[in-house]
Amino acid sequence: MDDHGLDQTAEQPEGGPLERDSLFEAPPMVEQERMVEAVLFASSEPVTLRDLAGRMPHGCNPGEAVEHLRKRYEGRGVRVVRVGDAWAVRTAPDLGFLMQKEIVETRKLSRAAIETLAIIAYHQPVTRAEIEEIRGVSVSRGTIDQLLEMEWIRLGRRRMTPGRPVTFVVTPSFLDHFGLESARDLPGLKELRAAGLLENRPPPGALPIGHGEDGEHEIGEQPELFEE
Amino acid sequence: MDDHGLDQTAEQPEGGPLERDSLFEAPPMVEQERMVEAVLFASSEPVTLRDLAGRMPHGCNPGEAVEHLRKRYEGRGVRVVRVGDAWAVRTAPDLGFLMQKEIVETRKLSRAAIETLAIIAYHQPVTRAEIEEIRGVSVSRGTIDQLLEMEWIRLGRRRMTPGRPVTFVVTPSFLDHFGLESARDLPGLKELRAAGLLENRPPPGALPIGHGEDGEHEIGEQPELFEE
Amino acid sequence: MSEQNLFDDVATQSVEERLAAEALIVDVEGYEGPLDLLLTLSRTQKVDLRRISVLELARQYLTFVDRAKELRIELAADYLVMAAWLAFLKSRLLLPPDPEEEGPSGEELAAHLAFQLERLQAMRDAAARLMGRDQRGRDFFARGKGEDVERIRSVTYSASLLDLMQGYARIRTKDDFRPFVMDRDSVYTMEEALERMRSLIGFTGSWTDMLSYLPDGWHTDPVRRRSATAATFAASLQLVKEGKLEIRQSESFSAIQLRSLDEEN
Repeated sequence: MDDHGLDQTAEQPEGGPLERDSLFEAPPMVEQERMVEAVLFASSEPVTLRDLAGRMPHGCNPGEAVEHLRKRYEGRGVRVVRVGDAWAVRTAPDLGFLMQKEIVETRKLSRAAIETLAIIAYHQPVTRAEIEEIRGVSVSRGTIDQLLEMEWIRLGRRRMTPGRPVTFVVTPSFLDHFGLESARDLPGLKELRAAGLLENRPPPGALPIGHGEDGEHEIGEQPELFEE
Repeated sequence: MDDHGLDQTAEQPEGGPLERDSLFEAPPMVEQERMVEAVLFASSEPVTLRDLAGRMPHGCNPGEAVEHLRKRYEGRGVRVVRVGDAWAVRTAPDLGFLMQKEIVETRKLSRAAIETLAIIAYHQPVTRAEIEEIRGVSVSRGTIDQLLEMEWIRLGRRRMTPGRPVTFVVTPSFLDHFGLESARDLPGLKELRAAGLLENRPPPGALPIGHGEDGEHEIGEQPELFEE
Repeated sequence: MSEQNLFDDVATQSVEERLAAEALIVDVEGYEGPLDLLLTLSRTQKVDLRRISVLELARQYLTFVDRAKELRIELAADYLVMAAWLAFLKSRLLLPPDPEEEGPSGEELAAHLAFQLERLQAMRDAAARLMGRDQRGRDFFARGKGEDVERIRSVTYSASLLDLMQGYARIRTKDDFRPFVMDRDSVYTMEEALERMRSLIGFTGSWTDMLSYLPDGWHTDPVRRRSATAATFAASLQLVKEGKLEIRQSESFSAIQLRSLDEEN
């Protein structure tokens, strides 16, 4: 289709082999796809494009190769999925029934922990006081601890409000565990936002809800370590 | 065998282990192939045909499915290979060079190193004498060297006090490793306690934690993290 | 007075509702605080949470709390705080707005409560949807065995954020546990206070603020003031015990007053 041969190299036609006009020409896209396939299959954890680029020969375009690979595996027994800014191969969820042997019993999370996790995911970055305000009870010791330990949440930036409280956000392993490409893909996020349910509305006057009885709140009021 | 027209594809070919006519039709071969693909991928050991048959729905022919799958992967980045009398997915040998991700042995950082690192993170820029004062024990040369070598800490500005001692600060790769956006996001003592991270409560009669009128302040007076 | 009201409330409830309330009370341990309970109560209204009657909800809650009291079920303090607040809200909603009154209107407060309930419900639904998703290790799986083709052996050291924070907490806690050395400069002992009080109370015929007994120079610095106040208070109690002094306080946090209890009086 392309008669004067020199159509841009950058726009690689699918799988089209490269005309080698340089010693260090990147390998053809089919070859790049094979490489990505090998690396993603070999790793049980998601691999970033950056990491892929670091391993592949100079000049490769891992992003494009991943995209080809993803298409190739559509509808197959394993799939190429995106996790944050990384990629991984995972079995198709409808085949879970075959995997009785592989199932890992995870520690059962308490209702409080599940709700706290959901609040962090939907409201992130969110402070402890805000979680308490939403749930109407103080966050018990150990709940946050447990989520941190599972590496489903981590510390975000401190909130620039008095007391500069720490915030929590969810991690890539959280995304991986729940098969989410990004936190934007949380189910129902848009609807919740549109309904104003993710807003942090200050109560008119003082409401008794969400104010843990004892010292838990100091967080909000206490001058912080890195206060100037 | 089945005359009422349910034209299900899977005519059991020769060698089909299960000749007994069953109530349930076996899934179509493409579907069986998907199943084998998922199981071989997820299993930590090579899987025998017998094991496959045990996992797959009644009437399946894993031998044939494996054969299809093997053909499908010919020339790809991974291959379906026979290991003894079992099957597994393996990286194509010509792509082994991509797999030279150094197999790293991970060891837990020593307690002394963790404590030293924590002090640097919380109090930076901090001199060695200050670290010793906070820990209450002297800091071995090896500990600092190790942290420097790991590139989790680096030298900061010299302190403008007699002897102009060097100071230590944490590095961006430290932040990266611990999933922090800045060292300021580390929680303070009260927050640590609220999160249940303080293992022991103070014995009766001791000062309440976090009211240390001493130590805390010096942090506030320090100029910038990551100076210059 | 409110009892009458309460009876009305109870009377207007259907048998079914009362049974439901009874069940709630028995089960009170199962609630995660007042907001959780309110959310459960709101379900009996069978309407969209945005159109819920907060007034009705307040009534239900107050009935619940009263019934729990009747049944001598201990309710945690925050349930009672919520009851007091809802009683206040109820009165605001029932009475015509007083132009003199400051602060948010009953409707604003009610709207915010409705918002909180809706948001909590939304988060619960979201949590359920999240947990209902396909999960790694249960529904879909990663590669069973990572491949190690070539081992270039090297050692790295790892530590998690938890290790780091716990390490820091350990040091700082240890710090707080150091043998406690009294800073004598800022401590006023009870013995000193007692001595001073004994010489002064003779002159106190009428009620006098306890704080006026603090020694000179101990009023301004908060640390010294705290110590002197505590010591003087303890000394006062001692003198009351000895029958030399009377002590009174009209309400919480108001001034503590002393009067000498002389033989003549």
